[in-house]
This record gives sequence, C-alpha cells and structure tokens, in this order.
Amino acid sequence: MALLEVENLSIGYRTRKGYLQAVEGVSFCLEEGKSLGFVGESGCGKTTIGMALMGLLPPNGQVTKGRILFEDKDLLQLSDSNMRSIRWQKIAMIFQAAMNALNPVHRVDDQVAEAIQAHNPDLGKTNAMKQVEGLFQLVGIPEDRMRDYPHQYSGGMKQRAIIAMALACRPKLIIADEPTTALDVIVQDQILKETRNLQREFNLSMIFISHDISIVADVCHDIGIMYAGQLVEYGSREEVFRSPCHPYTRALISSYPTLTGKKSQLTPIPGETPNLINPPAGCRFCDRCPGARTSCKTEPPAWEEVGPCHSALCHERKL
Amino acid sequence: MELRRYIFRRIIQIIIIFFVILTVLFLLFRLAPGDPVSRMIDPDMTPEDAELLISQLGLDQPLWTQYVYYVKNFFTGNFGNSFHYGQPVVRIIGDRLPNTILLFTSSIILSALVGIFLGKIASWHKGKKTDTWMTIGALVTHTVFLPWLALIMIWVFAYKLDWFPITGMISEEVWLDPDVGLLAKFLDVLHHMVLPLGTLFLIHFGSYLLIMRSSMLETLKEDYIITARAKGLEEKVIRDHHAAPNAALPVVTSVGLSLAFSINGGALTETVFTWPGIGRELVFSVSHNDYPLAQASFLLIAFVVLVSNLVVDVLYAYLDPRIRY
Amino acid sequence: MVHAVKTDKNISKRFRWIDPFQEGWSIFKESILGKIGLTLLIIFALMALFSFIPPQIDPMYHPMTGVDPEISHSTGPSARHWLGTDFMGRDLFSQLLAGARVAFMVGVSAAFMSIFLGTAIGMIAGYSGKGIDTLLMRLADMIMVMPTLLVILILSSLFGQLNIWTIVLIIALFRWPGVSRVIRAQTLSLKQRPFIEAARVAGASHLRIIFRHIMPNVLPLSFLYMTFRVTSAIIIEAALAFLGFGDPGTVSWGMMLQWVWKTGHMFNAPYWLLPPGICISLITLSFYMLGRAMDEVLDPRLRKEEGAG
Amino acid sequence: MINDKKKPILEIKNLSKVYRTKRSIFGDSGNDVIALDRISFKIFEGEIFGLVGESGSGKTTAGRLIVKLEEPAEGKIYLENVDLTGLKGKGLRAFRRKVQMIFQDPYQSLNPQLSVLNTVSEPLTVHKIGNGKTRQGLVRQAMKSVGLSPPDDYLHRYPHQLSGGQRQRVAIARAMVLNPRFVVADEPTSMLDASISAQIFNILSDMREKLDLTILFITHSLAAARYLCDRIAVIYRGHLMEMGPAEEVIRNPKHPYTQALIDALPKFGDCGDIKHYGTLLRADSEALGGAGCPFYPRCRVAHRTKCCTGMPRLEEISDSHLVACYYALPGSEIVTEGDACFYAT
Repeated sequence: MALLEVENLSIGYRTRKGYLQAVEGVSFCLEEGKSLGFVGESGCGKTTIGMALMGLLPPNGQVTKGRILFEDKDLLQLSDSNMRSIRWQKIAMIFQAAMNALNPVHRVDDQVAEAIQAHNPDLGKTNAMKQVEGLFQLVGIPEDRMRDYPHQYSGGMKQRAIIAMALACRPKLIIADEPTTALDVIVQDQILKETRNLQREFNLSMIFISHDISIVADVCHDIGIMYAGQLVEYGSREEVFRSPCHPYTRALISSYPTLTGKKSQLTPIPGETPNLINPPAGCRFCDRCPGARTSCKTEPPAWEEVGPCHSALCHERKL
Repeated sequence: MELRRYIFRRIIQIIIIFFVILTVLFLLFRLAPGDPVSRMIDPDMTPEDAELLISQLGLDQPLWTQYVYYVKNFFTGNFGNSFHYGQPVVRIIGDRLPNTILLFTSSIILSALVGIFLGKIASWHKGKKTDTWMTIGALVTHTVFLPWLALIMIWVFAYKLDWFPITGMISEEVWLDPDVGLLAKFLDVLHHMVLPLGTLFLIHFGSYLLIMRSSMLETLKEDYIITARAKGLEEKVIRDHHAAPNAALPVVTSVGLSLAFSINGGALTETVFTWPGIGRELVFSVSHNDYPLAQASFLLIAFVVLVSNLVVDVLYAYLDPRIRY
Repeated sequence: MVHAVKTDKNISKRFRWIDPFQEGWSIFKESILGKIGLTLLIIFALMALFSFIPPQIDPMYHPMTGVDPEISHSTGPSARHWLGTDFMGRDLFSQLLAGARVAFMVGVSAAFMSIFLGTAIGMIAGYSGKGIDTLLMRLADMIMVMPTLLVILILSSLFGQLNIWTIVLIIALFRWPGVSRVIRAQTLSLKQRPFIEAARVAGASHLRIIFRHIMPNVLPLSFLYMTFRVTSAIIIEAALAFLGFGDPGTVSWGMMLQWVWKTGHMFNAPYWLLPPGICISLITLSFYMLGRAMDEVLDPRLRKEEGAG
Repeated sequence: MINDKKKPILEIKNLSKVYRTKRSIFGDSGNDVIALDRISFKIFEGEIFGLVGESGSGKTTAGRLIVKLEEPAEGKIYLENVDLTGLKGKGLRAFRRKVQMIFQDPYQSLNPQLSVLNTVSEPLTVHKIGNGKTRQGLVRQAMKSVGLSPPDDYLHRYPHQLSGGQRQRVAIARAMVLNPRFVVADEPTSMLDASISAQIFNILSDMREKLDLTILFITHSLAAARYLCDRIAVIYRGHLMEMGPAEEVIRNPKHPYTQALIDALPKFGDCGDIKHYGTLLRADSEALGGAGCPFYPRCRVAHRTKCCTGMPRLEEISDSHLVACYYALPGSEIVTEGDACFYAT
C-alpha cells in the first residue's frame, strides 16, 4: 500500500489578472522509504503541489479537484486541527529559502524544540532540548552553536538546522522544496548526501522539488517532469533518463550542460512557457515542440503507458 | 558589550547635536531684530539690577565673550530669572519637568502597547469587519485635531458629565490638607491626568495601530511564518510568538522617529488642560515675552527628545538580536 | 518566440506608459479609503473656491473685517448667518470657507517645498555617499529631533509675529528630513540595483543617472509623502494659530478655535466650537486616506502577493 | 582553436581588492574582507574565458573591477595595453565604448521605468552615436541578433511585460549595441530556467563568432564553463587556484579544490569517465587567517606546516595549465592518500 496517493489534483489561484490554473490533473503515488522528484521550470506548479500536500496554500489558492490520500486518509477532508496534528508529525517540510525559513528573533534550538513540544505537549522543555541535541548531532551542527540566532549561521548550517527540524518528530514523509538552491556546489553535495543517508536510516519517504534536473537525478527513485501545471512524464529514474519519452523531457535533458559528452549537444528549447491564466486548449508544449502536429494544438493529450513503470502525457504514441 | 560602546557613541552624538542647538539659539538671539539686552532684561527691573544682570550675562562684551558666558551660564544652570514668576528659571523648570515626563512617557507607553495589541488583532482579521472598523477608528482618532479633541474632552467629560476636573494637575484642597495620605494625593493626580492622558492616547494609539497592522501583514508573508504553520503550531502561537515580536520592531522605530512630533502634541495638551509642564511653560512664556524662560524650556525639551531617542534606540537593539552595534 | 507576442500585437504601441497608470487607478478605485479621501478633498476644494463669494454679497460677510451691524456678540445659526456669528458678530460660515483656503494654501505649498527639498537632498545624499551623505544626514537627524511647533514658537518669540508665508517656509524647512531619509534609503537601494550599474557601464554621466534612472523611480514615493506632509503642515499651522501665534491677517480654522477658546465661549457655543475642529480633522483625514490609498497602489509587494509559485 | 593567435586583449597584474567594513571614529576595528588577493591572468583576443568559483570567491569582484564599477586596492588592469586604473575623461569614455557587462539578474538590471527601446538605445545616446533614426536601426539590429524578433513587437514594451529570458536578451542587446570589444558576463543565467539558460549560452557563443568578441564569463558552474569557454580559471577566496584550457582542467584537474568541485557536482547523464577524487574533508572548518593556502582547512592532502605558512604560486605544470598547489607541481606529486598528511578536526 502506498503511503501517499494523489489523484487528479487541480489547484488554482485567484489573481487580479484572472484565474490561474497552477496545477491541473496531477496524479502520482509514493511508497514508504522511496523518494520522488518533481522537476520543472519556475511557475510550473511544483511548489504549489508541495504546499497543497501540507495544506498550506496561500489564501487565494484553492484545490479545485482531486484527492490526496495519506495513509488512506484524504487530507483535503480533514479539519484544521486534524491537519495541524499531521503536519510535521507525519509530513514535514524542508523549505526553499532556508535563509528565511528560520525566525530571526528566536534561537535556533528553541525553534526546533518548539516543533517537538507542539506535538508532544507533555514532554518537558529539558527533554525536548535533549532531543534537539541529538538531532543537531545527527546533522552535524556543533553543540556550541546550538543557542545561536539564525543570522549567525552560514547558509549550509541553516539548511542543516532546517533538516534537523524536519526530522524532529520522526515524520513519515518529508517534502524538500529546492533544499539546496541557494547553496554552493560543495555544500549542496554534502547536504544531499546527508539527506540520502538520513532517508535510508529512518526509512523516510521524500518528495524532492527542484528546477535542477541533475539534483533530482542524483537523489530520487521516481521522477515526475512538470510543465505548465501538468505532469508530463512520470516514471522511475532509470526509465525517464535512459529513455525520455515526452519531447519536453528530452529537451530539458539536452539543454543541460554536463561535464562529459560532446560540447555541441546543448540544444535550447525555443520560446517561452504558456500563460496559465489562459492555457492553450491542446497540448501545452506544442508551440515549442519540434514534432508537433496540427492536432496537438486542439486536442489535449492523454496519459500513455510507455513502459512498466513509465508513462507520458503526449500524442506521440511511440517509445 | 558592543551595546555599551554604541550607547557611548550615541551620547557623544547627542552632546554634539545639543551644542549645535545651543549655538544656533545663541546666534538667533543676537541676530534677531531688536535689542538683545532689552529681551533679557525684565522691564520691571530697577536700573541697578539690570546693570548687574547685563554684566552677569556679558551682554556688554563682544559676541565671542558673550558666547563663552552663555555656555558657562548654561552649564552652571544660570538661565536668569523669569520675568513673569520673578524666580530663577532653573527652579521653575525643575518643578515642571517631572510633570511633563509623567504625562508624556505614560501616554507614549500606553498608546504604544494598546496600538501594538490592537494592530495585531486587526491584521489577524484582515479584510473582515473588525479590521475595517479598527483601521477607520485609528485613522479618525489619529487625524483628529488635538487641541480641539482636548476641548471636546473637557466639554463632554468635565463640563457636561462632570466626571473629571476641568484643568490642572492637583486639587489645592487635597494637597494643602496635612491629613490626606500619599495614596489619596496620588489618586488626585491620577484623576486630573485622565483627560490629558486620554487625549494624547487617542491621538497616538492610532498611528501605532496602523504601523503594527501593516508591519504584521508584512511579517505574516515571511517564510518563517509558513515554517511555523508547517510545524503544526496553533494559530495563536504563530501570531503571538512568531509574528508579533518581529512585527513590533518597526513600531519601536516609529516611536523614536515620531517623538519630536509627539512633543508638539504634549505641549498643546498641557496648554489646554493647564497641566503644569514644560510645554505649557514654553507656550506661556512666549506669549508673555518671558524670554529666559522660553529659551530654557526649549533647550530642555530638545534635551528630553534627544535622550528619549537614545532610549528607544537602545530598546530596539535589545529587542532585535540581529542588531549588534 | 512568436506566439507570446501575438496576443498583444494589436494593442497599439503608443501609450504604453499609460498602462501602469491605469493599473494604479484601478487599484486606487477599489480602495474605500481612497474614495472617501478624494470625495472629502473635493468638498474642501469647493469650499476654498467659494470662499471668495460671501464678501461679494455683503461686506458683513467678510471673514476678517466684516461685522454684522445688528449684532456684536456671538449668536447661533440663523438664516442670515448659517453657522452663527463669533464674539464680535462676524459670520462663522464665511470664516469657515476662508479657512479652507488657508489650509490648502499652507498645506500644499509647505508640503511641496519640503518634498522638493527632501527629495533633492535625499537623492544627493544617497547618490554621492561618503562625506556629503554623512553631513546631510547628520543635519537631517538634528532637524528631525526638533519639534517644529515649538521651534516656530521660539522663533516667533524672537522675531515677533510671523506672517503666513514665513510660517509656511519654516514648516517646509523643518519637515524635509523625514522625506529625505526615505528618498535616501530608496536611492541607496536603487544605486545598488544593477540597472544603475548597467547605465554606468554604458558610460552615462552622474547627472544622467540621477535624472533618467533614479528620479523616475523615487518620484512616486515623493508624491506619496507629499500627502502626509500636507497633513502635518496643516496641523502645525492650525496649532500655531490655536495658540495665538498665527498670522493675524488671515482667518484660519485654528484661529477660529482660538477665539472660541480664549473668549470663553467653548461651553455655550457648540455651533462655533464644532465646525472648525471638524474641518481641520477631516481635511487631515482626507489627505491621510489619500496617502494610504496611494501607498497601496505604489506598494509593489502587495502586487507580488498574488504571484503563484 | 583561437588560442594560437595568442594576442592578449586584457591583462591583469597582481590585482587586489579589499572591502573595508564600516569603522567609526571611535576605532572599533571592522573586519576587512579580502575579495581578491593579488591575482594575475591574461585573456586572449576572441576567446571566452571562464572564471569559476563559489559565492564569495571574488569572481564577481574581478568582473566589476574590469568594467571599472569599482577601483582595485592594488594592481593593474590593461585593456589593449592601456592601463585602466585612474582612467578619466576622454579615455574613460573610449573605454566605456569598448567594454560592456551583462548582469546576473535580468529582473534587476533593467530600469522598470524605461521601455526596451530606451534601454537598448541608451548607450548610443550616451556616446552620441547617430541620430534618432539610425539609432533605432542599430537597436533593431542588436535585438534581432539576440533573437528578439521581430523587434517591433518588443521595442515599446516595459520590463514587467517581458519574461526572464526576454529580459536577459534585452540586457545582452544593450551590451552589444555599441559593438564592444570585450564583454563581462556575470552569471548571466543563474536566475533563469535551464532551457532558457541554454538559449543565452548559444546567443553568447554566436556573438563571439559574429562580432569577434572577447568574453569573460563568470559562473559558479563548471559544466556551464566547460560548455561555453575556451579556457577557465578556478577561483577560491580571492585566489586563483587553477587555470587552463577548459577540457584539460575538467578532465585532468590538478588542484584539490577543483577536484572537490568536480566531486560535488551531481552526476547526471553519461558520466562514466569522471573520476572521483575525494580531496575534501567532511567538516569545513573556519578559514585560518594568515599566509597559508586558503583551501588548507578543507583540504585532505594538505601538509600541516608547508600549506598553512605560504600560499603556493600559480605555476605552469603543462602546456598553459597552471596550478597553485605544492602537490601539483612536477616532482612533488604525492596526491596519494598514504603520503598525505591527514588533518582532522
């Protein structure tokens, strides 16, 4: 039984310029102890999905369709207080901007302890602090830095503290939204390695959200490629990268510079992403797609199984 | 210990600024049209006394020597005699200062606390009725013309309803009666203070409310608020523990920046309620051409504003761990 | 690349600059505060305009010198005197109209001068940095801790009665530091922005950078502060007049209040006590509301709020 | 490649830059940050030279010094043999025509109040080139060359009506409209999506071909540098660590820091022939102030006394491949774990 099952999720925002369909018809599932990565460009809806899983959409955002089944409970049907008890205890989050995810006027260890105490009110302050100590050891923050304020930390240390905080209540699922975007490569590498180790150690399920295809390729078992609010390709890492099926996935991979291979291979995707306030009727990628036919413009594509654990949203039926 | 160094630096700054004000005042006094001597000399004085005073102030000396006399007199507390009261200015000012500080600080603290509290509530109910009415109420009380509000307060609460005394700070019968205890005296002062304090409070709390409200709305958009929500904290904890302390910081700054403006209101309030403070003394002395008293009250008020600014800045540094000077 | 453009190709190229203006106006229109403020202001402006009419009808309606020959004391409202008369029988309604004119005059001219000074000084300080910046900002700090009303009191004790334009000038001279601090901060942050550096790399001179790149970006803020400065100028003038230091040649609302207060009519002449106070309060309120509504239009963060991630 | 011409267009000698933190008259000593510490290199005509480093390494400072947005604390910069330090008046104007910069963040580098036409034509106006009509022609041409075509669709737009990629192209058009000799591109794609980045890379590389341009490409990504650059230099805390032909530095890195960078890059796609070097200590301790190699505290192969007392010089180890490390020089290659001194925290 899957830990998390998302069916046909659609999310929209009311904006001054009109109704923005940020996520449309996204389905996926995640087993215990596995990791799933969402890749896409900015504005493709990947962060929105993460926030919807936490039940933290901004006030102008709303889930319009679909179900989010976590341990067989539909999170969208839960009351506020039930949802609150699931947050962090069952599902925790590592945020995009680690720089700003810590409250500047409170000490770091207090902020971690707060998460523990919120869900274990009977636990005393000293016991909570003991747990915090253990967590900080786990992520490699020296003990004498525990009582610092966030602004005294470097970027990498802040991200470590956030990871410690995410682990505080031993959640089943951690959503990591661009966890290393602001960090340098070497620190990023260390953080990713640690995350992987911790995931294995605690048998965590993880959802990785990133714009960087190489990070997701490095960390995740399954991969979902997102484009303009839709999931366009979904499958195991090996399948998706070895035999990318959707033209967008192929384009994304070939536009990414690597350390090996021939230099001339970098081919950019022409054009810009469509406007999500008035999305095109047919396939959303057809304007940029090298193999688009006239029917692509008018008919929305359907999901197509292309392998045992691999499917794509494209009119092209061949693998 | 960096903080101590910062305070030291600020004190030096204050001294410099104060010297500039002192000097500008001196120059204005000498450069203004009319005879500086006659301005400093009480028209009712005997010629001998006037003679003495002139030599004491150095008014018969060249400008530079006069300046030296002026500064020396200032530091020895010799501001001359008030024409109106016929007493040394220092004594009058010394009498009035505590009254001003009492009214002024209590009104600032009260209105800041209430403003912060209500601003927090208003922002929390953004867009709802509570918020709309609080905002409008704050806007109206904040922009109402202070002396007029004071007059209306007197008219309604002192004249029509007769709940509070119309003017003054103490009732003579209470203070002259040797049998009355300290508590009763204190209550008497409090009784007199309600209306002026209420007036100042009404004028000030609105601006703090509005600043707190917008600062809080800003803070609520910060990432660490989302973190707090994601942690599954109660909304009340998020509001009071995570958002409010951060949001209150700009209010502290604005208290500091608006101090000078608040003291205008303080002077007006003292005047209308005949509260025996420095502000009223300044207004009174200016309209009675009592120059020595006017000058000294002005300098003292400037000094009070400078020092309170320092207090506010230090408070800010204390509240915000990011600030380390 | 082409498709993105198609949609607005038929929108004319001209008048693009009007877009942000229209967008701002549409936000402004939604704001209740803005609407109330604007309505009130129009009423006060009409009052100021009509203030010229009563003396034309009859010299006894002259706000300053006119006296009703039949009464020489304060009376309540009547058909002859809509709001009643003051202690010497002058018409309160024409005084109220004249007060609107004074308020606008004082408020707008003092605000304009102080905004001009503040913007110029703020931009110079922020852009030049170093010594000039320190010097100007210390000066600003110093002036900022001066309570303007009391400064004017002291000056009038030295120089005697001040006329209205002197008062306006002093208000302007003492109310620029707040603006210049804001403009300086804005200039400093603009100076860090790469588009200024891009202009420098392109070879633009300092003057060009200030006028072409910095000024258009700080002017909206200056205009916003202008509304707040108008309120403070009106309040200071009114308070000064209330304390008896106003220009004796004008009739301002503050002066009307002083008369009702000083002549001991405040307890028995509400028809005299209420209108000037309400007017001062409402005109400051309307400018304040206008400012807040403009603040919402200008605040880019507010618009960013709806960006979905 | 183009290297055989070997005519340097830009030469940097012992360039240093120190940022002083604010000090008050009461003498609390601020911490000075050394952004660049006596670096020297040459850029040859027509090449794309990559400066690779992490944030705070001084790479952006170097770029800003070259375009004279800042003045160096020490050292000289020569463009076509003209010393840039202290350039004023006419000389400065001539320099501004020749050297342009492309900034990192296209959301910040365009004035929101100016239309595309006004933005792109500003350099022409400033240098008084042409009149209204000919200027528009030049602007159109520049816009076409960065792929903003037809230009008429964009000329009268304002930045907020453009996407990030379009903005960056406008910024490139602004830099190219003067037909400069040398362009500093400061992480031009770090704020853009991957697919858009590739467009920008290709535009830059086209420009170089068409306009005979020399480009200093500043980036944090070795992969991007490899794709675009002929030669790259790796910079760490204000020191050049390694410099050489792009392929050579990436295939055969000699400096432990470069090796660590390559180790840290997420492996993606076909990466069979990338070695793992393991030169980095896990704990990154604070930097030791002083004369030693800045990478010493994080370096696995460092020698306890040798490496923390003197900064090794940048020396040529093979044809145009320079490294600043004691262990990379011929004769002292002990990059095996057995001989290296372990420094543990």
